[in-house]
Order: sequence, then structure tokens, then C-alpha cells
Amino acid sequence: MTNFEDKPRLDEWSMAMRASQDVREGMIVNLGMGIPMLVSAFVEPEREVMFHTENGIIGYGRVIDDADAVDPNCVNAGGQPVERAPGMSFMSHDDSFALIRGGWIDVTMLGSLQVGANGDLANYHPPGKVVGSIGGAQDLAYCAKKVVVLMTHRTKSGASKIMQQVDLPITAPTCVSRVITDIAVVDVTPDGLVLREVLSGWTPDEVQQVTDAELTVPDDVVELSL
Amino acid sequence: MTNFEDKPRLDEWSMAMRASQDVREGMIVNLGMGIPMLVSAFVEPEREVMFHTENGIIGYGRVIDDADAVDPNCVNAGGQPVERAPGMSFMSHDDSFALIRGGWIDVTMLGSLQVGANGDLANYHPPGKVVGSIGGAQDLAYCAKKVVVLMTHRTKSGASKIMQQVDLPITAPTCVSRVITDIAVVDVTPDGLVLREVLSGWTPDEVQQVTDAELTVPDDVVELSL
Amino acid sequence: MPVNKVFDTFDAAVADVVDGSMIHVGGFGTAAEYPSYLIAALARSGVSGLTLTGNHSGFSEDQLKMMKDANLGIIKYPDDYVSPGLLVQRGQVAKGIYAFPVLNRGLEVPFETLLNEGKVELELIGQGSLAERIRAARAGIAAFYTPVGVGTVVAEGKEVRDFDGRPHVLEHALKADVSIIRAHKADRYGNLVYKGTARTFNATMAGAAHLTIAEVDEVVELGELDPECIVTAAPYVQRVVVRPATMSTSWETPC
Amino acid sequence: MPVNKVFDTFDAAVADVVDGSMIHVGGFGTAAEYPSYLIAALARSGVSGLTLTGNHSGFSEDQLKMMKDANLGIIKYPDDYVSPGLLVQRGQVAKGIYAFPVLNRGLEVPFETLLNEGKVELELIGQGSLAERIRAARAGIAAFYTPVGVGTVVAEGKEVRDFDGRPHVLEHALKADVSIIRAHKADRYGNLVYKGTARTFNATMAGAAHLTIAEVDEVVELGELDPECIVTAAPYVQRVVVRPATMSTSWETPC
Repeated sequence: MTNFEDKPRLDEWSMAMRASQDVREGMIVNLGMGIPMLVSAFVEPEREVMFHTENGIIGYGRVIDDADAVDPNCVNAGGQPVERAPGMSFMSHDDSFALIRGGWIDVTMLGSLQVGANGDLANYHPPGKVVGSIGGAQDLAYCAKKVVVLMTHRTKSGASKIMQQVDLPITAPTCVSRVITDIAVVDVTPDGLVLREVLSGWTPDEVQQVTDAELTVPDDVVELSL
Repeated sequence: MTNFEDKPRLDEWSMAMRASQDVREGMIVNLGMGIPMLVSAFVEPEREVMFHTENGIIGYGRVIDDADAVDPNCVNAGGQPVERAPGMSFMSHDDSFALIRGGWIDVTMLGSLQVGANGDLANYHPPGKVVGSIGGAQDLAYCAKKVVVLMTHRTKSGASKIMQQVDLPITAPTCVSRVITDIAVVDVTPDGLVLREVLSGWTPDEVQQVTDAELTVPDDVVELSL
Repeated sequence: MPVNKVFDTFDAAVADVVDGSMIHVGGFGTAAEYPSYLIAALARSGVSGLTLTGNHSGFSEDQLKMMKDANLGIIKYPDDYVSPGLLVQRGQVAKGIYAFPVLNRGLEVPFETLLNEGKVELELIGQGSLAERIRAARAGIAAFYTPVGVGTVVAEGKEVRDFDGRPHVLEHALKADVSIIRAHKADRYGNLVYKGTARTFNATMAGAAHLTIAEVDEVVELGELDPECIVTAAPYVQRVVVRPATMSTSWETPC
Repeated sequence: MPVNKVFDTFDAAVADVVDGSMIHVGGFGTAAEYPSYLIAALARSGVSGLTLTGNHSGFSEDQLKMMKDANLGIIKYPDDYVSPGLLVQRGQVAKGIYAFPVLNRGLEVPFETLLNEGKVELELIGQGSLAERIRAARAGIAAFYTPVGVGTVVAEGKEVRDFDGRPHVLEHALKADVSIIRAHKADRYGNLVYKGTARTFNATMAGAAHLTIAEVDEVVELGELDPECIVTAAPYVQRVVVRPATMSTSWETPC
């Protein structure tokens, strides 16, 4: 497998920016730890989205980076302080996951270690650990209406993270519907993985070369735009 | 069976007054429809009892009989307007029954059609009806720490309501621990029914004569006092 | 375009409810707790073959009139109180899932009449299991084991299993097509607060259906409801309708 | 004598917690949510062989000091923040029921060290199922079927059954001996309100044990808490202790 070291890649903020295009007005959205949490920065307040966090806020505002403005009792699941927004409410952990399990989350965006061609999600158990921490991602993966994964296309050592068959313990089977990486957007369909968008500087064939799973390239594949 | 028509009987208020002796400070108490609802009138506010009602109040105050003071959004399960009391709270119906099912009610007092010698409760299906309305008594009967029944000793036609074996559909099996009637107080024990208190004007033997179930009369049986 | 779940009329809010729907009807016992205007709108829409769930099957028009005239109890029945019994009386209901299908004494309510005639089906269930089955639907729980009801009519035909030596009955979630509920205040996102004991089954049923419609006293500005005190969170509510400033005195009047 | 659930000291409030107890430990991720003084009191009591449940197994003293010094994130760690990891580090814990037993990268927390050494037992469970199992204990539900976890490590050895064509796993209630939680305000009956996201597992765990002890910022007069806004009702709470006005800077100081 060629490494294509010299080719362009989106940084984390740009990946989040691309992902923010999938967040539409009126949606209830849950952003997992890591790159997904950056997405809210690209959703302007006028686009009225309700961001849900597992630890019990529905409808929080922007992430706060001013220590003086921080309320330690208004944080998201990643521990980031967030703004109070009009229309928000607090809830207990059981109520928060009742909301998730009941199917009321329109989209969840999660980080991952691997995604399978069948939509399997493996995001909790890094290689070499005796156990992993399954956290709150599992309920989101099983119960959100749509699961979007944001992750780099390959590991630091160059291994593909989009696998024909995942080889890490799974968080949830056949749940992912879209993967947004640093070089492409790939949809999981009943007919397998379909390449939707490719970063400028890459050809579909090159994306396939760095992807373990087989990709279908439709005629309407487009350039990934931010 | 002799009718003892000329003998004294407690009226409903007096039965409630007797029952109020079983309500002790700090208890969480649920009062069913009918005679039990009268009990709270005999619990002075200084005796800090939290009265729970199925429709979602914990800690309500006195029943209100002044139409001008009524808040239609503060009623007990019998539809009686009740006072707001310091330390009360409102809850949804699922939360209210979670509290019951979770075992947090210390005593429930219920009306009944029949009680069996084994503690069976039959209080929802009057004879002759195609169906009965099981309401909220069932959860209370299964889950309260103590179930006390308040009912007349006999039906209007003179039939015993304390039965060796109930012949109406049961609300809950073997749940009753005490029956307070208009002539006696009877405890359900592992060894059967034990007569604890007898209304003045009656002998234990006479109470047995109007009771279908067999009663044990211990040496320490006392006169029922209000 | 800002999110706005507020509908102009009750008729519009229930216009797409179809025959054969299962509907959770909020309320418990007294007039102030029922979504009267939504019940009236369903009566006007003429939708039929409904399965209703709720605490109580409700009263007929004549019974309500009688009770209003008699001023039973010391809480007065307002003129715009419409009971879920109206839908039963009008033949719009095929099945009821109730804790109180009939009154144990006194009045024969419409559901009892139709039940005796074999024209409606009844699923009798205790209040606690009814509330928990509805909550389970909201919470994505398919079924649960409760100790309540084992050995009685409500457990007939249901699985019983011991946990910690105590028998429990398996009860299934009740997810409806539509929940109609009454609340006090809403905002345009659909957040709700209730008023005292009107919380009851109304809060339980919010979100336990594909479509939840809330009848409210007032819609307030976004942010006005205290985030610590909101009882029903916005995602559970799809439509909000405000009760009219001038009381409607007939359920037949479009509203 | 009026009902009064307020205890004078944290030590007194946990004095009767015995070895081998199962304890729900409230909190989620940040310092402001944990019942730090109750955790410290359990550390001082030396009670052992505990089964702890909670979101996270927690940090060691050294790790906390490092994090305080580094001021990780922009939320500062107060000096009186004690993590449940203290109990793990001190060998008081035999088993953990956690969603986050370890950090997926970076620090090796005390629980991971002991797990690798075979000195503690782990029951791994997702946050949602953990929260619902605790809620089930509070609500008197013995077990429930959830779609979450089927086909993964958390469902191993558990019953799986189809409902509406979808497989569900049977999860059992988690009733603890003791719940230690953190709340904002209490009254002497034990009613509680929380502050923002500190509600989390604290409100979930209240009442899910035979004994619930709440660590609070303040006890207010009976009637001061709005009955529409009380989150945890009085019957669920048996003991209340107020955090000290002067911050304790060592968990070893009696308090």
C-alpha cells in the first residue's frame, strides 16, 4: 500500500467543518468526544440545532474558552464548559439516556478506531489494553437515527481504519451510516461502502488504495468541499 | 349468624380516627379512596408525616373544604383539593409509581370489599360487574411496606367481609397486614388472623360470630379506643 | 427559519391523525388535567377505530352536564372541559387500555355500556404498570419485569419469572402513534412545564409516541423557562397549541 | 420531634457503612459533580471489600495533584476535590461496575493497575444501561430489555430476546446498599435540587439504595424549595450533610 505521505489531508477542525454540513436546523445532535466535539463551533446559532450531551443537557450553546466565563456545572460529556443557550434544559443521567434510547437523537457524530464495511463500529477498545471503556457511545450507536463517524482515514502507522471486517472489539454492530475522514466521505449502504466525496489532490482510486474495505465509486462522486 | 343490629359501630370518621393512630412521625403514607382519605384529618401537622398520592404529590397538606381556597391543580387521587404543605413536591405518574414500586411507602391504607385470612386483598371488582377498575391500589398493595385495610366489618346485607377465603377477584395476594373495621382491629399473621382490638359493646366471641374467617383471640386483646 | 412547533389551531394539530391510531390521552381524574381541546378536535375530526390509553375511560356529554349542574365535589367543572369519554360515546374507540374502565359504583360510563354490548375491547392494567409501560416506550425499553399483578387478572397470559425469589410479570412498552397531553407553559422548541397535579400522566406520555401534541395555557419566549425546572424536554414534543383566550363552550365549534 | 435528616459530620453519616457493601458513587466527569467529602469519609473509615458503581473508576492522589498543577482544561480542580479513585488506590474496592474503568489513552488509573494485577473485578457496562439499571432499582423494576449492547462484550452471558424483530438484552436492576451523591440544596426532609450538569448520576442514584446520603452546599428552610422544581423527592434520601464553609485540603482531616 502506498503511503501518499505528500498528499493533502484535512486537519481536525476542517473535518469538523465538513461534518457540520450534515447538521441541519431543528435536529437533535449528540457530539462524541474528540473531533466530533469541534463540530458545534461551525454551527451558527441561527441554525437552531439542539445539542445533547450524555451528562444531561439538551440544547447547550458554544464551547467556552474563557476561564472567567466558565460555569463548572455546565459542561459537556468531554468536560468542556459550554454556554447556556435559550431553550436548554438539564436532566439526570437516566433521563438523558432514556432520550437517547428512545430514539430521539437525530444524528450522533462519534470518533472511532475502526469502521467495518457493514457499518460495524469499533471505537472503545484500543489494541493492547486489557479492557476498554465503553462509555456512552454504545447507546448512541444503537439508538440514534443516524450515526456519523469522524476519524482519520488511517492510523498513525498507516493502517486503514475503514475495514472490510473490523478486528477490534465492536461497540455496536452495523450502525454507522457515514464516515467522514481527513480525505473522503464514505457512506455505508445496503450494497456496501460508497465513496461520496474525495479531498482535492486525491483520486477515488488513490482513496481505495489506502482503504482496506472495498469502495464503490459512483458516477456522481464529488470533490469534498468545506 | 346473628345480626347484632342493636350493637354499636364506628362511623367512617371514627374508623379513620382509629387508623390515624397507626400513622407515626416521619412515615411516608398513602391513603386510598373512601374512608382512608379521611385519616389525614386526624394527623396533626406537628406529627410530620408525608402523605403521598398516586397522581403525583409527596407531602400534601390537609383536605380543603373551602371552595374559595381550592387550587384545581393540587388534588389527591380521590379528586379532593388539598393544601400545599412545606416540603411537598410534585411528580409525574411514572415517577409517582416508581416511588411506590420501589418500596418507599411505609404504610398504605386502603378500602376493600373483602380481605382473606391469608391477607388476600379483593377491593376492585364489585359483584355483578363485568369488569372492575383496578386503579392504583394494586401497586400499593404489592409494594408498600405495610398494607392496612379500612372497611366495614360486613356488607350492607350483613355478609362478612373478612373471609376465610375471598370469593371476589383479588387485587393482590397475601398483602394485608391489618384490618380496621367498624367493630374491631384484626392483624394478619403467619399463624392466621389475630383479634387485637374490639369495640366497646362487643365481645370477642360476638366479633367471631359476624366474621367468616377464623379469629385467634390472644390474652392481650384490648378494647378499641379512639 | 427558526424552529417553531406552535400550531394555530387544534384542528390543524390533529388533522393527520388517522383511523386505527393508538393514542395516549393525558390527564388523571379532574377537569384541569385533561387536554380537552385536543379531545374535542379528535371528536370533530371523526377519526375512528382508535385505541386509547389512559387512567380513566371518561364520561358522556350528559354525565358531564349532570356533574357540572350538580357541582359534585368543591372543584367546579369548567364549561370547556371535554372528557375522553366523548370519543368513546361517539363510537370512535375500538379498544381501551385503562386502569379505570368503569366506575366501581354509581354511573355507567360510555365505555362500560359499549363493553357490555361487545362493541369495545378492554385491556385492564393497573395504574403503575400502565405508567411504567408508557415510560418504557419513551425510554426505549422494550419490556420489564414488575412484581405488581402476579396472580391477578392483569397478569393472565403474561410471562412470570422469579427474581430474588419473588415472582415478577413481564410487561411490554406501550408506544402510541400520538400522545395528546395538557401542560401549563411551553416555548417554541416544545419544552414544557406543568401545574401541580396536572403533571400526572401528561408528563408520562410526552415522548411515548411518534407524535406528541401539547395543549398549553401559554407559549413563552425561548429562555424564559428555567432550565433546572423544565419537566418535558423539547425533543419529546412535536406540536404545541395554545388554549383559546375565550372559553369554547361546545366541543363542536372549530377551534 | 420534627423530621431532620441532616447529619453533623460526614464521618457520622458513613459510620455504619460495612465492609463488602455495594455503593453507588454519584458524579460523572468533572470535580464539581462528585460527593468528595463523602468519598473522603469512606476513605477515612477504612471500610473495605466494596463494590462501587459509577461512570468512572477515578484517579489516584498523585494523578489528581498532577492534574491540578497542570490545570488541565480550563475548569480548575478545587483543592477539596476527592476522586472515587482514592478508594480504589487504597485497596478498599473489590469490584467496579463502570462505563469508564480505564482511560482509553494516557494515564493509567488505579483501577487499571489493580485490574492488570488481578486484584479487582470489573463489570463493564455502557453508561445508558448503567443509568437505567440504577433507575430500575429506584423504581422497583427487577430487570428490563434494552436493544443496547447485543452482540458486544457487555451482553456476554446475558439473555437476548427479540421484540418487534429487534434483539434486546436483559439487564438487571442494580440496587446498592448505599448511594453517596452530591446535590446543591436540601431541606430537612431530604428534598434535593442540583446545579446544572451536577444532576447526572447523582439524581439517578438517589433512592437506588437502601441508604442514600447526600452531600450538599446548603440546607434551606422547609418550603423554600419550589415543589415544581424538586428533582429528588424526600423519601429517596435518608441523610444529608452540608459541605464545610472552609474548604478541607486533605481527605485525611476528620470532617
